This record gives sequence, structure tokens and C-alpha cells, in this order.
Amino acid sequence: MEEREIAFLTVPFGPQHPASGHFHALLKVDGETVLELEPHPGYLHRGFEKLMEYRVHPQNCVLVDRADVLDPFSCELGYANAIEKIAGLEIPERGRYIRTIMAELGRILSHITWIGVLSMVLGFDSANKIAWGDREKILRLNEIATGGRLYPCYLCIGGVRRDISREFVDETSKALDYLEGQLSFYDYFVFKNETFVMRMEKVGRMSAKEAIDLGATGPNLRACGIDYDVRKDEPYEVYPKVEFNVITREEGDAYARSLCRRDEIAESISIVRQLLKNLPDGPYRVELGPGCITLEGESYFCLESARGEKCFHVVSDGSPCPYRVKIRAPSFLHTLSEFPYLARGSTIADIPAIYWSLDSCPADMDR
Amino acid sequence: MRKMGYLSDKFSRTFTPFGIVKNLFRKPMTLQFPYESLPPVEGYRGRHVLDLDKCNGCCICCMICPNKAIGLVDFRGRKYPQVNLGKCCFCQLCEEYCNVKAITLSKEAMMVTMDKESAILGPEALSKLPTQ
Amino acid sequence: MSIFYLIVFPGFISLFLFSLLCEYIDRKVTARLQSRVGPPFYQPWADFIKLISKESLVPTMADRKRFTAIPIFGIAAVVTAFIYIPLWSTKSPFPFTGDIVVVIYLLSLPTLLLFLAGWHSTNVFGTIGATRGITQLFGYEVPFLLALLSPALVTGIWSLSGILNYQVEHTWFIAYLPLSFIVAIISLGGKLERIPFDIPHAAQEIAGGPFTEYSGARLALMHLMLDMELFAGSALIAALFLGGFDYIGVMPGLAGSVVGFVVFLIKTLIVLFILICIKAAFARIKIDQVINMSLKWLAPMALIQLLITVGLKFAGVL
Amino acid sequence: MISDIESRLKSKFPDSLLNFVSKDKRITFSVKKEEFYQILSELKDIGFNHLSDVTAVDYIDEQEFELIYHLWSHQEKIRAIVKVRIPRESPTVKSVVGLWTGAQIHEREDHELFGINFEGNPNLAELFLEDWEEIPPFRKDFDTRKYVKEKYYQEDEQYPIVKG
Repeated sequence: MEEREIAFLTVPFGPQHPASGHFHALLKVDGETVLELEPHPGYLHRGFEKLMEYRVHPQNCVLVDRADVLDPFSCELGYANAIEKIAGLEIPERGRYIRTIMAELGRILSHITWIGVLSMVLGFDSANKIAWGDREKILRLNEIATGGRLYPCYLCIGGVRRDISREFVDETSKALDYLEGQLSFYDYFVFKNETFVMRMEKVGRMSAKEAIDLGATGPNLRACGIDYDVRKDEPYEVYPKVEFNVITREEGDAYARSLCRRDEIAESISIVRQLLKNLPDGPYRVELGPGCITLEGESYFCLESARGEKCFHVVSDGSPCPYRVKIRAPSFLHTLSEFPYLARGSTIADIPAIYWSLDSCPADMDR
Repeated sequence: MRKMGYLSDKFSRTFTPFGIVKNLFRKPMTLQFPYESLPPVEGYRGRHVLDLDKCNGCCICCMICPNKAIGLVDFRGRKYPQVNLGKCCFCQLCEEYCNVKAITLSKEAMMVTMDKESAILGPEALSKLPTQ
Repeated sequence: MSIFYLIVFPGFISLFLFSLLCEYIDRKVTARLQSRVGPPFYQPWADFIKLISKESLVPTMADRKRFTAIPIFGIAAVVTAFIYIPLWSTKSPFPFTGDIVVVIYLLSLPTLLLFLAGWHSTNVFGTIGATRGITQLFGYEVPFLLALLSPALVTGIWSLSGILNYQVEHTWFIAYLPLSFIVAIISLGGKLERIPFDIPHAAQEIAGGPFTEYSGARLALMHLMLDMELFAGSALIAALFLGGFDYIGVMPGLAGSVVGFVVFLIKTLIVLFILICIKAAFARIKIDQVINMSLKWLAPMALIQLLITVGLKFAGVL
Repeated sequence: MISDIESRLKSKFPDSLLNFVSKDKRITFSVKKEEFYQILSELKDIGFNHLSDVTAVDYIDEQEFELIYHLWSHQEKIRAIVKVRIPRESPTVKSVVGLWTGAQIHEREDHELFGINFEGNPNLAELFLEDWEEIPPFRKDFDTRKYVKEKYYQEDEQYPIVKG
């Protein structure tokens, strides 16, 4: 009897799909187990790196925070710092404090959004709704400080575009107290929930060696036990003056990644409190004069975004527009090199859990 | 002993989530928008407002706008900027780079329109805010 | 008179209204548990009418008649199951011994029909949803039968009205069989595919499962079937464990039966509230975990409870 | 430490490390096309086990692509930036997938957006763009504005309409 080729079912993990965001992948499925995952990115590819070659630096500062939708501030911070490194600008103390405060608030916002989306993907509607309600507190802070809810458009070359008001400082400390209370709620309701643990434990496990080899960074790498955090290893802005500890875990599975991110929210809250306590006065911006600055040189600036190590490689040749900008997006590696590796051998029900436990933002992946 | 810890852990993890019942006696966090809404914030980046006599038609705002949303239109014999709200991303670069501070972003955020043409605001419409 | 029973009171129209009321309560209380406001009372009716007015497509590969017959068949099964449940007095409109087995069988018919619906839709998500629905059937059916039949096993009466009589004289069965009350509610959650056991139509993994290809009026009937099953299931548990219409001073006559029916509704809503709390507190688990949990935890619990009660009964304590 | 890494590299490849710069925990140097693979595998043995990025820069006036490998070592917490120049006509270079698996996807992106050919990369299929006919879009001689005007805009239309 000739060998009949068994036709495996290919299940789309579709682009228009409540679990996958704007990311399409084809799963080769045998029964419930996934044999092969073939990613098809590109649904949010707007070609930022090419667009930025046609725009002046202030316009790029505004454009670049659309690159990573869930943590827009890290992109602005990266681009502004990369340009300032070429120009050799020195930012006044207060401007650097404000930038670090907003970066940490962006991290808290991204992690809370991640809790919401992860629980929606696990079928945990209550946690999703409550997380989406808590996220509004940070968006309100964004609105007070920068005038915009999600896209701050707050950074410019040489510092910050507005000063933060007394009202913002009070509002932030109130919001942080509320979020700290919510963290204990998330502890007993989400992270210590029996069904959440059943869905996340021993799912998508990767060892430290595999994680490094696949290029993982951020909480995904720290969950495998490696304490690589750009804020500690290549400190930028005001991070040397702030004490916080890098959270690592050993297991490296989806549950360890979730606990890593949960602890990072607590760390960020304490960081913002320290920064608000000793916020210096004085100028918050370097006045650059009316014209557009022209630069000559090349710089590679790395920072720790909520998802991992995000680096900006900027080459400029003396014209007001940058010659070439390369954004190293952490989600690019999470989705296209770790996710297919972890998906092999898991079941269909695990795919959304693994995908969102890596916290990869499709906008950040496609750029 | 580990078995007991595992079982008691499993047991507590199954019953603590029911603490959510406390939410029944609390006010829901949703704001029913038209009736209740957060007060608008000082410095919110909303709809543009043009000060006709200050503006000298220097077109810096047209050049700096990343989305090419501002164009020059002649009105009362002179050139004034006209904003296309459909293209604008409310980044406030125009206000920052205008030397005479003629164009500013107001707190007005209610800009819903049904057709594209009414999203293009001429200088005359820009100069005054729609009072609620 | 039986036509009235069949069509109006415990029949189709009343079940139709009660099930949509039930869905409203389900969505409103879940919303309040999640600290959001929740829909207005007429939302389920509006959804139903909107879906009826929408265009209803049938996949070309599927057989049109059978595709339409599935939801109608399901509704018929649930309505007949509801008729055998005694609502306002110990007598249901058509009592006969052994009607408890009929009710349980008719309540598990919709899951088989969901399998057919998934298989007919020849869509990848449909087939996976259908196979998952059947595997889950093996999971929760064992504890469900054990829990619901234990009152009959303990007392030896195989008719619902007989069981209700027993409860009116003695205390309610929840006092004798607390564990099987819990097991019954959890496995009812499994049967109705509510959140912890939402696997056959897991929106995030296989969008819609068996419902993917349904649209318009057929989808409205499918949702109606699920709501009716929700109401009928919780009514059955209320009748079996919480003593149906029974309350302290049982008044005879028409007034007594009306009050009895209201008490019955309140008990059904209590059962529903427990189901809603389970739905709001948990995430969806995987298909192998459902079978693992129900055969390792739920079935033994029901069995142990049964043995204890039967043992106590022989020892003459009960 | 950074100094013994520097000395070890200099001893192994005395003359091929051009304009070597080592400043605040970063070493930057450029390398000729021939020995670039040996140097990278040497760096991998030293301890640079994390490949952060493979950037391609298109120097059109010098008719050359420049590939920049950003490496990071988790033990010594040092970053290494290696630059390689390859000609623009038929840009082919040896793939580093053997050293770091993460590089596969970086190279696939550079292949699609710049047209650089990486020998040894298992899968160089299309990534972001779907059935793309023109030249690789991130090259300097591809003009985005002209392409968008022809393909999507009518003659003087203000809003883009997707033509057939």
C-alpha cells in the first residue's frame, strides 16, 4: 500500500484576530499539537526608517513615537538621545529627570496594557476589563504632562518641550498609590489565579542558552536567569542616581515572564517616587535657536524599553535630515525568532498564551 | 511536606479570585461619556486657533508640519494658513515654531465630522472656537 | 390545556422571555463584577432582533436544510426538557417516573448538535471547535450525571415530582448532598461552555468554533438555544437541590402556586449568580486540563458524596 | 576586561582591525570583507554571545553597502560594533547564522529591504513586502514619494485612492 501523505491542517493565527493583533502566522497542526509555525509579518510595516530619511529632526521626534504603539516614550527617548550623542549636546538636569519619569511611566503603562491583553487572550475577561480601566490612570498623567493621551510628542532634541506642573506631581503620586493597591489586587486575582497558573506554567519554556542564541532581551531574557538590563549595564539619563534592582527568575517559562513583568511594575513605581522626590529646578531644555540643526557623524544608542533592548543607530551626513536610522526593535526578535521556536510542539491553546507572554507589539516588530 | 504545600497552594489559588465579588458594592469605573467626563486639561493638544492679526503669512507652520496638513489660502486679500484636521496629528510643532505665536492649539477636542470637506478649516473658521 | 402548557407557560414563549432575561442578568452582573456599568435591560432583545434582520449565509459545501435544522432542533430539545421540570407545584404538566433521565438527556443534546454544526461548516475553526466540543463532553458528562442523579439514587425515586415531594417533607437535598450541588454547578458550567470551560468556541484561538459560519437568523437561534439551556440547566439544579418551589409556609391553591413560582425563580437566579461568579473569576483552561480536572476532582467528589449519603441512609441516621 | 579583549584581538589579527576605537565599555572597529567572518567567530569565542543587530547602511556615492554587526557580551557587559564594507553591485556576504541563530531574521530583513545576499541563510523569503516588483525599497536610489504619487494618487487628488 503506497505511503499516503497525511495532509496536516493549517490553521491561520490570523491578522484580523482577537489574539494576534496585526500579525499573521500559519500553524501546521496535527490534531491539537502544532508542528510548525510560519510567521507572516508586515501588516504594520510603515517603513519608519525610510520615512525618517525625508524629515527634519523635530518632525522625526514626533513621528518616531508611532513606531512602538504600546510604549511610545521609549522610541522618542532613543531617537532624541541618539541625535544628542552625535551633536554632543548636554541636557540640563531637570530635563533628564523629567525624561526618566516619563520613561518609567511608559513602562508601567506598557506592562499594565500587557496584563490586559494577556488576560483577554487567556479568556480571562474580568482581568482584561479591570486592567484596561487601570491603564486610564497613566493615560491621564500623559494628558496632564504632555497634552496627548497615547502619543506624548513630548521630547525634542535638547530636552523636553514643556515643563511639568505642580499638579502633575501630585496627580502622579496619587496615581502611583492607586496602582500599588491595584498590584496587590492583580496578585491575588491574576497572578495567583489557579486557571492563570494552569495556562501559563511550563508553557513556552526556554533555557538561558537558547534565549541568548535567539536574541531575546528584556523580561523574556531575565526570566531565564540572565540579569541583562540596559538601565544598569549601559546607564543613560538619570538611572545611575536611582537605586532599583533587576528582577530575574530561573524557570524561563511563560509564568516566570509574567512574574518578572509584575515585579518590574513595582520597581518602576519606586523609581518614579524617588525621581519625584528629588526633582531639581532649573531649565528643562537647551535652546537651539530657530533653524534646524545639522549634524555630521554616527551613533548607536541603546535603552531598555518595556519589551527589551531597543537601540537606535543614526547616521547623519550634515544635512538636516538623518542619512540612515535603524531601529533595533525587541519585538522583532520576540515574534520572528523566539515565537516560532517556542511554538513548535505546543498545542493550539498555548499559541496565544506564548505569543502574548513574550509581550511582542506588532507595531514595534514591523516598524 | 511539599505535597501539602502544593495542595494548600492550589486550594487557596482556587478560592481567592472570588474576592472580585467586592466589586459589586463599588461604583463602576466607567465614565458614561456624554453625561460624565474628566475635566479638560490645561495645555491639551486640541483644535487649532488662529489669531488673524498676529499672523504674517510666513508659512513656517506649513513647512514644519510633518503631515503637510497646513496650507496657505488667500483670505481678505492676504495669505492665511488653512488646517486639514483629517491629516493633522496634533503634534503642536506649528505652535512651537511660529515666531509670532499666531497659531495655537486649544483645549477643544470635539472635532467629529461626517464628511472630509468640513474637516478642512479655513482661516475664518480657525479664528474662533465653536462654543458648546 | 396541554397546548397552553406546551406553547405558553412552561413552554416556548415563557422560556424565550426567561432565557433573554437570564442573559441580561448574566451580562449585567458580570459587568458589575468587572467594575463596569453593563448593558440596559433590553440589550438581549435588541441583539436578537438585530441578528434576525441580518443576512444569513450558508457555506456552499454545507447542506442548507440540515444547517438550518440544527438550531431549531436544539431549541426544541431544550424546551421539552424545561416542560418536565415542576415549576410551581410538585406536579409538572406531564409527570412520569424516569423523567429526570429524559431531562438530562435532552439537555446534553445541544452539545451533539454543536458538533454537527461545526462539522457542517467545513471551516477549519469549525472542525477544531466541533472535535473540542465532543472531547469536552466526555470530560464533564461523567460528574454531571453523577451529581444530578445522586438525589434519585439516594432516595430511590426516579421522578422529579417524587423528588420534590421528598424535599417538601424532609429538608432540601443541598443539606444531604452539598458536594454534588457544587459538582453539578461546575459541570453545568462545562456543559454550557462558560468561561473556565469555554474551549469549543474559544474566540482567541479558534474564532467562534462551531459558530464561525453561522450568521443572521441562524446565529440568533444558536444564541437563543444556549441561553435557554442556561436557564433550563440552572432551573433543573434549583429543582433538584434547592427544593424547587418549596418555602416555609406553603399555601395551597392558585396564590400558593404563583408564590411558589416566584420562589423557584429566585432559587434559579441564585444558581445563576454562582455560575456568573465562576465565569468572572477564572480564565479559560486547556482541553486536556478540563478532562483531567473533571475525572480527577469532580467525579471522585460526587462519588464520595454519594457513598457517604447512602452509607448514612443505611445506618439509619438520615 | 576591555583591555585584554583588545590585546587578544590585536594579537590574533594584527593588521586587519582598521580605526580601532575603545571608549567607555564599547569597542568599534571596521574590518575588510575577507576576514570579517573569522573575526566575528573569534568575538563569539571571546564571549560576545548576543547579536543585538545587523544594520545595513547604503553609501550610494561610494557605491558601497556598510554592514554593522552590534554584539554584546553578557559576562563582561561590553558592546562590540564591527563594520564591513561590501560592494553595491552584487552584495553577497557570508551569513553568520552559524554563530547566532537570532541573526537569521536580521539578515532576512536586510535581504528584502536592501537586496544584500547572505550565503548560508536557510530562509531568505519575503518578509514585510508582498510580491514587490521594484528595487529593494530601503536603497537610496528608490524614491518613496515618487512611487507613492504614481501608484496611489490621481493627478491632483488630495486624498490617496488605491488604484486597481
